[in-house]
Amino acid sequence: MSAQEVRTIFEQGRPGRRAFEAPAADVPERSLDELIPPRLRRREPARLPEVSEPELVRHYVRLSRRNFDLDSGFYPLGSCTMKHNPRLHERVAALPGHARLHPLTDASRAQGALTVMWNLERALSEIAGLPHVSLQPSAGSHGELAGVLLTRAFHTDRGEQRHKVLTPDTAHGTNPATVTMAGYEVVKVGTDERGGVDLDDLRAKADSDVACLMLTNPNTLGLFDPNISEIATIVHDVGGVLYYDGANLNAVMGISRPGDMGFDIVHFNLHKSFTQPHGGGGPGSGPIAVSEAIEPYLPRPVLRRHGGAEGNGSSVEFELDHERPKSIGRLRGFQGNYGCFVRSYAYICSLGAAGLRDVSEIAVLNANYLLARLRELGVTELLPPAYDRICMHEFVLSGAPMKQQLGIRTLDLAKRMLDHGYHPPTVYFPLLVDEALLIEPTETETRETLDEFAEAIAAILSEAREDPEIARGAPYETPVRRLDEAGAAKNPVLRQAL
Amino acid sequence: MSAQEVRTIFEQGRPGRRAFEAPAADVPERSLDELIPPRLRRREPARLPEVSEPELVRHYVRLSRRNFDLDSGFYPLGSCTMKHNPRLHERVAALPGHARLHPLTDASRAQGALTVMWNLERALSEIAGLPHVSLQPSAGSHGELAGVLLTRAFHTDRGEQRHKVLTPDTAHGTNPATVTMAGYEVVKVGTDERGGVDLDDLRAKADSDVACLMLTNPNTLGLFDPNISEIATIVHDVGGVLYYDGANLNAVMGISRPGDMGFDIVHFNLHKSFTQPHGGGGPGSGPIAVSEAIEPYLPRPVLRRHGGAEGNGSSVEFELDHERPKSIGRLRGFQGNYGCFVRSYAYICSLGAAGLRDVSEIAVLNANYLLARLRELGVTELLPPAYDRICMHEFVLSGAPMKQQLGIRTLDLAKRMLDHGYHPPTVYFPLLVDEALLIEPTETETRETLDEFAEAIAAILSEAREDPEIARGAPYETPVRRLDEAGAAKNPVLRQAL
Amino acid sequence: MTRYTPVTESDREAMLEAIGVASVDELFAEIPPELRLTRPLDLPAGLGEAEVYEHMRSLAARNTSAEEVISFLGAGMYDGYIPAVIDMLLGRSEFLTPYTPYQPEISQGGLQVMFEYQTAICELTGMDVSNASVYEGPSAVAAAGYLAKLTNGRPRFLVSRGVHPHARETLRTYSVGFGMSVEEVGLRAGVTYADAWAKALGDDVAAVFLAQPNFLGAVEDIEPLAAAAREHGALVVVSADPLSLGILEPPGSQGVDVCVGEGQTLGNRLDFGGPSFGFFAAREEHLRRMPGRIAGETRDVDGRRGFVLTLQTREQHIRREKATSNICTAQALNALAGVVYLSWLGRRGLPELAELLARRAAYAREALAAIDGVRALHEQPITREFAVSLGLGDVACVQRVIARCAGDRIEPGYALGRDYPEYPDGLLVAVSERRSRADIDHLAEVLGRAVAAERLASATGGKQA
Amino acid sequence: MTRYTPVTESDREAMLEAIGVASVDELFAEIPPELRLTRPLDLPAGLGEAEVYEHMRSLAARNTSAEEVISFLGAGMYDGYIPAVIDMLLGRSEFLTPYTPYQPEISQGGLQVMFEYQTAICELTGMDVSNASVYEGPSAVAAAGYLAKLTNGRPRFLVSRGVHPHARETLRTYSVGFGMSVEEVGLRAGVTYADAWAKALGDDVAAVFLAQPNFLGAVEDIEPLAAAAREHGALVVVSADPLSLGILEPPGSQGVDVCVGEGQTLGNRLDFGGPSFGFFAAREEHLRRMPGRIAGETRDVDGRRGFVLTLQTREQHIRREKATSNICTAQALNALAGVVYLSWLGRRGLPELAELLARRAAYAREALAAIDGVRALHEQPITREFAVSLGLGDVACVQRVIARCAGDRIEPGYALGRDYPEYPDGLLVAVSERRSRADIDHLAEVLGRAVAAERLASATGGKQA
Ligand SMILES: Cc1ncc(COP(=O)(O)O)c(C=O)c1O
Ligand SMILES: Cc1ncc(COP(=O)(O)O)c(C=O)c1O
Repeated sequence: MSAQEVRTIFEQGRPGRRAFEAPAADVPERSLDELIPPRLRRREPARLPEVSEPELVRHYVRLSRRNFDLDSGFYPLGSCTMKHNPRLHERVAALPGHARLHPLTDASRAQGALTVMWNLERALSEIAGLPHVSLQPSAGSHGELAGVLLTRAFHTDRGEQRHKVLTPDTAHGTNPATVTMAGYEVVKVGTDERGGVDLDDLRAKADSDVACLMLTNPNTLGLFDPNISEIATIVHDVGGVLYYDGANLNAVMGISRPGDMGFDIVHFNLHKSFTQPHGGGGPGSGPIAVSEAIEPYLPRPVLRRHGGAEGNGSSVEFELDHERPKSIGRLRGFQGNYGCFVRSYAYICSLGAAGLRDVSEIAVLNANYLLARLRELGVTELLPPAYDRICMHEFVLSGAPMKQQLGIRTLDLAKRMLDHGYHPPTVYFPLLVDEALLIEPTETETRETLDEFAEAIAAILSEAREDPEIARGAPYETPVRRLDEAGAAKNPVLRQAL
Repeated sequence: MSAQEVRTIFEQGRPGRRAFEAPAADVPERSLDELIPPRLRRREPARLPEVSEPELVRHYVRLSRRNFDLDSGFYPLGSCTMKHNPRLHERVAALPGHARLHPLTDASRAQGALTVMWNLERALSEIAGLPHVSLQPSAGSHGELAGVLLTRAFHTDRGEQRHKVLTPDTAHGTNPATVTMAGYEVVKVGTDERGGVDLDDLRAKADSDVACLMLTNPNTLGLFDPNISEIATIVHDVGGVLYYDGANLNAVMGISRPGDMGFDIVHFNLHKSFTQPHGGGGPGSGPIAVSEAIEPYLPRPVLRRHGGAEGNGSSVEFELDHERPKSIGRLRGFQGNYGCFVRSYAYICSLGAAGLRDVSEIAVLNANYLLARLRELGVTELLPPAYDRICMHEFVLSGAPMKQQLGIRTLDLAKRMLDHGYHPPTVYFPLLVDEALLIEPTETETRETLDEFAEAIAAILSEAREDPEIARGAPYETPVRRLDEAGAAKNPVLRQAL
Repeated sequence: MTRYTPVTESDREAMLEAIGVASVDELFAEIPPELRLTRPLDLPAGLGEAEVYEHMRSLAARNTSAEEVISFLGAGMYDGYIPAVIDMLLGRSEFLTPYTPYQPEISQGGLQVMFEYQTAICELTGMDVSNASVYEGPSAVAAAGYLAKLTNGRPRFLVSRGVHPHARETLRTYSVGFGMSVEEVGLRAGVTYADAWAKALGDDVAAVFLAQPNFLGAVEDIEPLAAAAREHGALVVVSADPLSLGILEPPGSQGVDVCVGEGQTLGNRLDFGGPSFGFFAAREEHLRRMPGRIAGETRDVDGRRGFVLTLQTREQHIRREKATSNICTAQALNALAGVVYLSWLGRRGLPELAELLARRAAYAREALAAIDGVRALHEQPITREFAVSLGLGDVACVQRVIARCAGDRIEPGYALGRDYPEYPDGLLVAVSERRSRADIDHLAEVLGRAVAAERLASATGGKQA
Repeated sequence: MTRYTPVTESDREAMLEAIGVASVDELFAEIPPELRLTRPLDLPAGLGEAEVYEHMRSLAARNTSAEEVISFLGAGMYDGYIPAVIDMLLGRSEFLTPYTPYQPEISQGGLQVMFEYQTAICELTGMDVSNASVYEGPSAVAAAGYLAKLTNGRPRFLVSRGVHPHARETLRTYSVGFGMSVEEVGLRAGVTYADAWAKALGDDVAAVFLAQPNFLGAVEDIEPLAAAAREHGALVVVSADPLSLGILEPPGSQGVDVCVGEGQTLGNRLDFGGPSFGFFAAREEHLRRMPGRIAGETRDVDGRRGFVLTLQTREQHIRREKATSNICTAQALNALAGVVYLSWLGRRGLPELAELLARRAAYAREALAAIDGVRALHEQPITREFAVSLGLGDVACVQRVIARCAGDRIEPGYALGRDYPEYPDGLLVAVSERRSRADIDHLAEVLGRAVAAERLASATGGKQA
């Protein structure tokens, strides 16, 4: 990666340079004052950069070269499902019929788009094992918010006022944050010695004030909770709703369905399991699937199919239905991140039923293989698995023994991986595990890559045994080295002074 | 740039992996033997790689990161006009109406494409100052071949047999190589003390056996030959044809026209003056413009416009005319590199007359400014300009004094520039100049870049004054360092052993 | 094995052996048998790449996009020209495929983009601080509401009806969660009715919400409205069209606390509604309650300049139930498009473009108002969009007019009556720099014909096309 | 100043001052005044990016591409599916914008691609060595002729009429230059007529040229034809369709000296005829007379593996008038597409694809031959393309049939009579993996109707459509 010192775009260019040339002013010239009174107008232009196209391109191409990415190397960032992004998806999403379609185009002139959405809804419904889908939420946490608001609407409609939402202590931060935003109180449920929900604790906390339990299964430890049916029963018995955080769906597609496990609401992360590229932190998409009981409250508009059988002659097979009196309402503008739907639908078309199942099988196979290799290389002596079970698509190691014996922290190990050309796994999450390292290889990686990665970790550990300072000072080969994050937070410089 | 050791694509993958999945066999199954007898069939499949899409993508993305490119930094490669490649051109060239148009589509269904070609022909004709254009040649040297064959056809048609073609000693290698391929003998003409054609030498060699003089103006020294009219007269007086190697057209667009200088045939390099991206060594495109006298011999087919005025109702305004009895014939398949035409035509549409002139003005301004900066920094004391005149769009320095005084060669200087993040200028060309360094900044570079480049050269020289070994051992920061080229030629390994 | 899963049969066997299990099924042993799906998913069989392309192409062909018709649809998303550099940059694996820059040493590209983006948004809005993006416009409005609730804990939101209907509805949806009531203040003469505004205000108002320009395209006089709200201690939230800010006084100089908006018009595709991005900028004092990622400048151990995600103690992964927002994945790639677009336009280009739009919009308003029976719905200054009233019965008539225009390959605009019963025959018309004067003249002609035909049809009670 | 030239007025002044001249005009002082253009070029004024896009889009819309019709046009270029990874990779600045890798230390990407490409071409053709690309197919044939002339200096070329007409004509064009005569040997039953071939051979033949499959789609029995030529000491040049080599015996095992061909079908767009690439592979003994760039593997001073351009003493920039070719800029980017495509297909995919094409072609030949009056022009084995005779008068009839089919959004193929007077009513039909059985059935139906209509029209002397 490029280690040249880089200027910002604001530090480049010269007054008068430009990449944009306005189209000719073809309408009659009129004084601007006549159109918009000076009082309402801007006095000084925004001090945007002044650069020509060559400068613009070179700046951002150079910047790009200071990023690590999935097409450059292994990216086993746990809980994020950094799987290969097929390039076909970018091609089809860019077709003008999709990309340049206005969201308010009348349904009669957008049947292709509505078909994409319908087919995607149906596929997600089948994968979740729940009958109804809303594609609207913009990401996982938006889906969570939708889910908790649906829960509220569900209870309210039944004349109930509940105040608590249960989340396990392994939950992702978005779960409790969502609960608060949706006006509920978070109640934490403990984890048992096998890494699942502590049933006793759950039973103790599940009461008629519980609106919902939010769960990931497999959970953020990468473990499938075999007690899920019982958990569902406990929650349902107190009238609660079961919410499935679908971030880990990549482990169970075509293998086990949240709906069959007893969940009432499921969110998908299209940017995880369904290959929407992560984009450096979005865009994502977080559709939800729900049971019949929840359906009346779905965000609006919902997609409707007319006339039963296909090819009934009408050109308007699909329509958006806004007349949804019990709906929680909109969560955002328009119909959701359609561009993501196109990609994920194309992915489902490519893989089909067998391919999706293959995805999950290989995701789990790869994770277990990597764990086995780490074991074989003695890595797990210093970084033991937090729970010693067959894992699902990811697994958690604890760096605590490493810290004690070698004097390097999980952070140091991660930073040293950078020098080996790897993106480190997720670190210090889940919080439950001391010095956690959450590793998710995904199904799109080869065995060779897993072997090399395991060997690299082993090499770092044996290097650290010799000289822990190397890891503590890492990285060395990156465009910049460890950055002063404390200073950045203390004296925040959040924009360029101009 | 990435310095990881890279494997070839053949060293990756595993038997059975694949990125391609064949469409379902929908026609009746039949034994292959019935279709093609085994005797004619391949016994062993070609040992192509076996990789999945993720492996394929990662391999080539990683490889790409081992390339320097124009969007990453300054690329003043003399004679190659490494100007910015507008991204708009890639977009319009990719429109299916252009990109997925079969070359044998009937003219009635390809009027858009023929319009692009017609408009480009007209623009090139106007820029060259010559009435007729053929877009067929695939690159500059292909245009040269066309030109020399046209010369031959011209003379032959007049019942003449000539045997010699004059080229100045500053000529690019493709000129003499072309002459030989076209069956002529190369006669070299000397260069005078100002860097132009040595008129005496020319007069001495110009006789009735001379078919043609090939010239670049400005020439490869970056100098405009002010004697061009006299040169033309000398050649025309002996019945010879004047050929203009348009590689340096970027200096004179809208300022001076080869046709007005007396040239009969001109080639363009669309990949130089007209922004067709260089692609790592192609594709290019080398249209030619010619005088009335040469027109009958143009490669076929030629583009014809029907019915005079536009909008005459007929849908077939443009057609390809194959009935050209005096044509030298085809130089290649189909109509030339249409994809390049689209880009260059878009470029001309963007710039218009004023913009094209601006291009040449700035190209010349940038070159002279860079030279002035090098002078100011004392660089020219060690690397004096080969000819001390106002230059055109490029200029030649001689590293001879540097070699003598600092003990580093032009090659060393060039290699050290790599560590500074620059693509070096063209080295050891033109041959005439000892330790030559041919620098062409182009018009798309900023003054800041030129300043920094000049300072980098100055810094390298002062470093070399301290310790010439540094430059001699350079580069250090590149993915690989100096390579054993002699060994590569002696024991050629030209393919992977499988 | 698929083309995306590089594990062959022999890989699989070797790997199972290394793991020490006999089959892949064993890996799923923890899943109780009754929860395992014993049949294949009911989905069509997988397809090769070429076949999927063809399928998706044929679906695209069933949409009528702005590539094929002359479209004046706006209402929140606009058919502006997206420079080709954006496609190129967004297509680069280095920007497209990484995730949130958790490892700053290998993510300087993305982090610096965020920093530049934040700078550009601050410049545009005149606010002190910006985050690195939120989902999109309407949910940004709701997020601003949450900030207000966290700030002063008051129970009411006051929203101008000039705010985008989707934003108003989204605010309501969220507000049910955080327990706020939402009241609307109507428009008069096309802009927020100041008297009603003043009346509705009170010391229990947590925040007020305005749009600039508002949904009818009218430029609001923000300053007095904001001042009134601030007098009551309410936060002032403005949802602004970023391109219009090229010509309008920035909210930062108008007493606004939080300026949010829809970023699509900054170099993002229409995409049938998303993904785009929302921007979220505020006064410094609100910084520690802002949602989402924020990049900050710092130095590395060698003293080199660098960028990091900062102030993370606001965020869900650190603060969990105490976080200022639940947002995690946002819209980094779309925000990249935004900052590249703004840099492409540049300091001079942005006002030029904004002025061009204002002139064309004014021209178009006059052209349409000249149609028999049609009149401007308001006379306020406009920047890129305006509303006319077609002089017809109801929204159904307007929708039939739109359908008639579609037959002539014109999308004339949006039927306002769908969201505003008070403007049953309103049509909201947007121009873009891609709509030339000739296009506008053509619109006037086609719309004129369609309105006349509809009037006739209504008069005769028939519905001839 | 334009959007591509970043020199402002004030830059210009400062720069002129640094140079020490008063105006830009002074920089052009060497150009005699009478040679200076005193008027602006007669070209339209420049346009903004959006306007150029719109212009180019509208021109594209006036072409009928294979995106819109079902096309069976081939005859040298084929509408195969191009995987999306190719677009992405070719769009990367790192591959798109550099020039020939003169500085290997910063060009390892491009050089390794060449090395991999050369390996793939050698594998495909069975030849010992390959260069890194030449312009395209027909000129590759001519370049092979030049190699033969340099090799043995003999005066005659012998060309099968099965060789692509463009290649035959290009060979003639070049041959006028290097002073060779070109003679053609006709076809019989669809393939090169062996007797005529034998008769035409002689010790003055520098090289013979065959195509595999030939222009009529027929698989040639190369071995005996090559053996006969080699007996006379002539070089054997075969122009092969690279995709067909997925199923056919490679020329390298058939006594061929040089194997060239058109690379478009390997992952390159149709692009109305170019750019694509030509491949050029040969036996080891011809290596030092090969044209064009060749990459070789070597080591750097630290012992690291690397690649360089090698054997440059063949080339124009070193050897000038003694060079083995004048080629300089070739088709690196298109060759990159080629090797990516071959890697995408892979060892198993290539034969699968080739077999699919062979099966579909066979099916299509039967389907068309079943049309009343239509018959196969030959019965030879085919790989992807075949010729039928429509049973009509002349090429004009065939062209009218094609026009009729176009009305039904079918491109049925190429009118052979344009190049082969001996097949006046021939139609050359190509399938690709994008043409399904249903498409082929549709072709048969539409073509059948068109032929019948044309027959009727000819019979009645009229020309009703
Ligand atoms: C377990 C889990 N839940 C929820 C989320 C939130 O998803 P999003 O980032 O799409 O909002 C994540 C994201 O990383 C996650 O890992
Ligand atoms: C002066 C000159 N002439 C001719 C050529 C040959 O052009 P091409 O590479 O397009 O064949 C070049 C290419 O570098 C050149 O610089």
